[in-house]
Amino acid sequence: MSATAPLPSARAQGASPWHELDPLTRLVVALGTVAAALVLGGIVCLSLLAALTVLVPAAVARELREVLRLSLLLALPLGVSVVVVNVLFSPGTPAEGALLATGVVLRILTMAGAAVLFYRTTRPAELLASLQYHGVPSRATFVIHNGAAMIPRLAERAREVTEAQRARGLDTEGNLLRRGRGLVALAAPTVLGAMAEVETRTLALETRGFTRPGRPTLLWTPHDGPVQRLARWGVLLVLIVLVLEHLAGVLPC
Amino acid sequence: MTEVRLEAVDFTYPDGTRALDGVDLVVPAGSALALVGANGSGKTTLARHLNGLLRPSSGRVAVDGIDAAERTVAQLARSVGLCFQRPDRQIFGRTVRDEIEFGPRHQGVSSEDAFGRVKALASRLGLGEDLGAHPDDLGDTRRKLLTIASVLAMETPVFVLDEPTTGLDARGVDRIEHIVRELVEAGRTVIGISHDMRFVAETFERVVVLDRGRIVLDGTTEEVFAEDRWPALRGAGLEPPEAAVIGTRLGLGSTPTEAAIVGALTSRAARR
Amino acid sequence: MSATWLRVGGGLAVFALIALAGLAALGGLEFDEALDTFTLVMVVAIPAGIATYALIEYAQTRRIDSITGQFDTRTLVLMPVAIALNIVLGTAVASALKIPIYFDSIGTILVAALAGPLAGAVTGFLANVIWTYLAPPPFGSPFAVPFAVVAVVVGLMAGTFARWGWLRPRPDSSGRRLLVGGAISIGAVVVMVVIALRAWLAAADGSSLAPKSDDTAFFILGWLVVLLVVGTAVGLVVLLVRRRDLAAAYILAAGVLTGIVAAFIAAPIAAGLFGGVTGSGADFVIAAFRRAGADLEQAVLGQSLISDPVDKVITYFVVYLILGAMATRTKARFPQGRYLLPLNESEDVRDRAAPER
Amino acid sequence: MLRLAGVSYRYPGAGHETLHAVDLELYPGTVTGLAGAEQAGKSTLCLVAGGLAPRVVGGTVNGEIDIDGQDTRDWPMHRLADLVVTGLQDPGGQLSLIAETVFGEVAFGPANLGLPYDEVVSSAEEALRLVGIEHLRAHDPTRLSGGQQQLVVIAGLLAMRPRYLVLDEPVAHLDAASAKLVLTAIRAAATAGTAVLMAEQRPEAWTACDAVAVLGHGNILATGAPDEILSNPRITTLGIEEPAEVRLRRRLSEAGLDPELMGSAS
Repeated sequence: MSATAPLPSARAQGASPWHELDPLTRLVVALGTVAAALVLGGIVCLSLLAALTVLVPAAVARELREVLRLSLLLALPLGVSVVVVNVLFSPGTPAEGALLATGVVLRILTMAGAAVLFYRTTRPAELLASLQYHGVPSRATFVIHNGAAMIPRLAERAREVTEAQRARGLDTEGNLLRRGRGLVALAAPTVLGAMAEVETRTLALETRGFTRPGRPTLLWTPHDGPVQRLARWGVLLVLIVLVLEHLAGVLPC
Repeated sequence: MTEVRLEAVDFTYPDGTRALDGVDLVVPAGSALALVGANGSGKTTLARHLNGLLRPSSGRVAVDGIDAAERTVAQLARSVGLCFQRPDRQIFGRTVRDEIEFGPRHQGVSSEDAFGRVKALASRLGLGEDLGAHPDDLGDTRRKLLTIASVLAMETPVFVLDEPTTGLDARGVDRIEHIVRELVEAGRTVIGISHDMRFVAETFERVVVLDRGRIVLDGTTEEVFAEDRWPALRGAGLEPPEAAVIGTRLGLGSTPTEAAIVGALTSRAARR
Repeated sequence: MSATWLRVGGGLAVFALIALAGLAALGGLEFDEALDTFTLVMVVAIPAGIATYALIEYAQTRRIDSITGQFDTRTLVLMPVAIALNIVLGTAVASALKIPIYFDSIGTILVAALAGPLAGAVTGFLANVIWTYLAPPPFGSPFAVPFAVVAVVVGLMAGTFARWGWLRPRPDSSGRRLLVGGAISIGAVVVMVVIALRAWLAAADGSSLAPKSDDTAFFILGWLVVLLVVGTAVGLVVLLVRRRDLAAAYILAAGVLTGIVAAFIAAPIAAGLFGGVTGSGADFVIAAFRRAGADLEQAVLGQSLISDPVDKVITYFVVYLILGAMATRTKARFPQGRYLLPLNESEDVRDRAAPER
Repeated sequence: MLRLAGVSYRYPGAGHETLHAVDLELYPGTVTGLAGAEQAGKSTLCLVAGGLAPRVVGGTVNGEIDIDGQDTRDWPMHRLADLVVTGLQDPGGQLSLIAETVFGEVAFGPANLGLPYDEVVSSAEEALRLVGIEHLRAHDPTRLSGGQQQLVVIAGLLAMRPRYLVLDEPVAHLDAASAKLVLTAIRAAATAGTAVLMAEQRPEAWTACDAVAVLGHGNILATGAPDEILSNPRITTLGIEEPAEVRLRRRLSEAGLDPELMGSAS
């Protein structure tokens, strides 16, 4: 099954080598970056981490501008709060606060960059197919994929409910207490409507053999290879080393 | 009395699709009309302009002489009651009674008056014994009737019913036809949006046909469903009601309803 | 039942053992060193506890039905909706309302109540991972993933409380039980107030309780929180008094207990990783503490001990309303649905043929 | 043949039986219509015939159910999957949501059965062709109209090459044009050898049926050819809408006119 299936659904998209990688490799890099960012302190180490695991791959994937823009967008509100809390209100000297704040902001930017890079270069359907290829049970990949796919669907349903309730005189402007009562009139049908669809989808999946023990036939094969397999284990190894050295306090990070 | 007027209304969705293209329509107070068109013809978009949920890209919508742009949706909801197509986008009450009372209570109607309206409406719609029932336990027909009851309870001068007969069984459709006739007799303005041609022909006097955001036909059911209009109807993705087809096959002229066929055949038999 | 207690007891024992050993080995219990290592210990201890539970059950019955039973198709289809709920509502509250509650565990508690502790834990965990990696803008949040550990604990606790029947409507309870219930509720509220006051007083070293009126942002925030808390409190009182529904007491107790445990786990993570900043309204509270002289860890713990119990009580109350609005038939079809029905109804639903695996 | 003999069913916690003593037989290559008013039990009968009740929705079933002579009462749901499949009313709610394209959605069933890769692809292609939606293969299923989604759902069921296809009001929410496409696809499935049970309320559905069974208050009152059943005046008392032709003939005779004035049925 080495050939990519003639399925228009899950072909590798985009020409850059980063897109060609097995989605699992991209996921391991993203998870590894966030884990490392959580463990590492210090501006030098965090900048090195960001450069190596976010900026370089983003450039390769020709997504550098977008990754930087979205990461800043995501991290900005947080960054402002960090500066406010640590610099203006810190009990220590403002310089101490600033140093701590910079470290935290850099950590947030690195994590945001890793998440955005993954999101921008991996379609959920690709990730689903890759996880199944690597042996993750289909019941788990179903929940992971649909957990993301349900977000825009739920937001769309909330918009439709808002229209229906406003047409019945519900006032979403007005003072807080009316708005509070309005919140229930909007939240309840959104949730209950989604729950009704749960029953239909349950029956639809059961009748199409979703509960058959064993793995479903793979319709798409990621471009995996020994080098990527090595790289994935490598990331794990580096992470463990980082954790141990951090505890032992050997490196400045 | 409340009159609904659209003057040169254009509307384009944010993603660029042009849904309404220069729509002029006057719905005199106390009259009833059916708005028909295939999927994507702009029926539902037009309905959402009547209560301010959508504002025209250009042109003017006036309810009772006042430009809709000057009033919030909540204010417009006092004169235009819009009932949506999908019950599960609206129902959230724990019991049928709570659901119907939501609209009036929100308008400040006292609980006794509201309950009076609920009981009257429920019996008219065949939900008399279900007041305490949980909406999920009603079948599709009664859930649909519940959404209609919850809009009727607000007793607005204008009613817009979006696809009221979808998913209903025969008895349900009869009930809706009956209610629309009662409303018109009570002097309310009723706009029914539907692709169910039999329901449209049996229930409404006037039919407006929309095609790709433009009104292509506007007249009585006899005029709109007459054989010479069929090309225009089919161009708009619609089929004439079966009664009209059968009537034409029997050479009876324009017979949009079965009653019309029976009438035409009776007069033809009498003439011989 | 003894078999279940053996499993749960074994699981908890292993968890406690690893947690304490880990913390002791990696830096003791004072806040400074233990901070960075706290998450690591939790990440190891929680799965170990669950694995022990599973091993004991396997030893007893050669199967692990109490776990696999929580993941029937209906629960697997419900979980994405719950995950989306956490993310959509959590993003809305964090960005729009700027109040120090998170409102991001409704889905976790809903699944835990309907399907069981482990199903709730997995939902909470995946919600936080997806929130960071797979959520389309504007819903993405880079710092959700580290708090996945908290969500797991919230799911485990909520599922257990639901299994004990704490989310069961108990209308028209007898006078005596209402008195006891009323006492529990007042006790829970007092506990919340005392914790908040103690954290507040410790931070503000005795300065006046009310937020300083000149700090307008903080003043308005205070009122927003008060309104939400009052709204829930009024709702619970209405439940207790008008509908004589004892569930109000159980909701308050569940909310406070879950809130306190969540606070103790979340605080070190928030303090250690982001300097206590979450971008939501909670930052104002931390700022106030910091200005009043508390060090970072105390400030974050103080804020968590105020926000988490309040957030969890509101969330349990909203889940209780949602469950109340669902038809009995729908609830009964979920693995743990029968524990959510009033006592008289839950008996005759027992013949729900367990779906084949 | 799929055979239900003396089958009754009670929902969990319900005081009464929703179905009692139902006899029904589905023959390959034929479309059997199931008519009845709203609360007559049509949906429940579809769930029982498709095996979803009691396996997934609980409750208790009595009586005999066998498919091609095998008693399937104790079979788990996934063993039934390539024998009998069930389609429901709401198209959007039946999408798996994990497929990015229509082709992926249609291939979902066969993939679950663990068929070899080539067989999954060929059965999905065949189902798309049978239902007439090859042109939609690369579209996102969630962005299609209700009618198109219903066609995708039916293709997804046919891709499992079932011997029996149960459909609960497949055209209830669709406009006339989409309903016609769905009914044509159902007819094509029967011609290809599948036995179809279709519960419906819209009279135009009966044009696609070889036989119609009338369900009233939980049991089957009559079974026969569509014209014979639907011209029986008693059906309106059961809340079943008469086709236009039949109703007209009745109204003509009520008005004292000769129904033959109608001329031959179109």
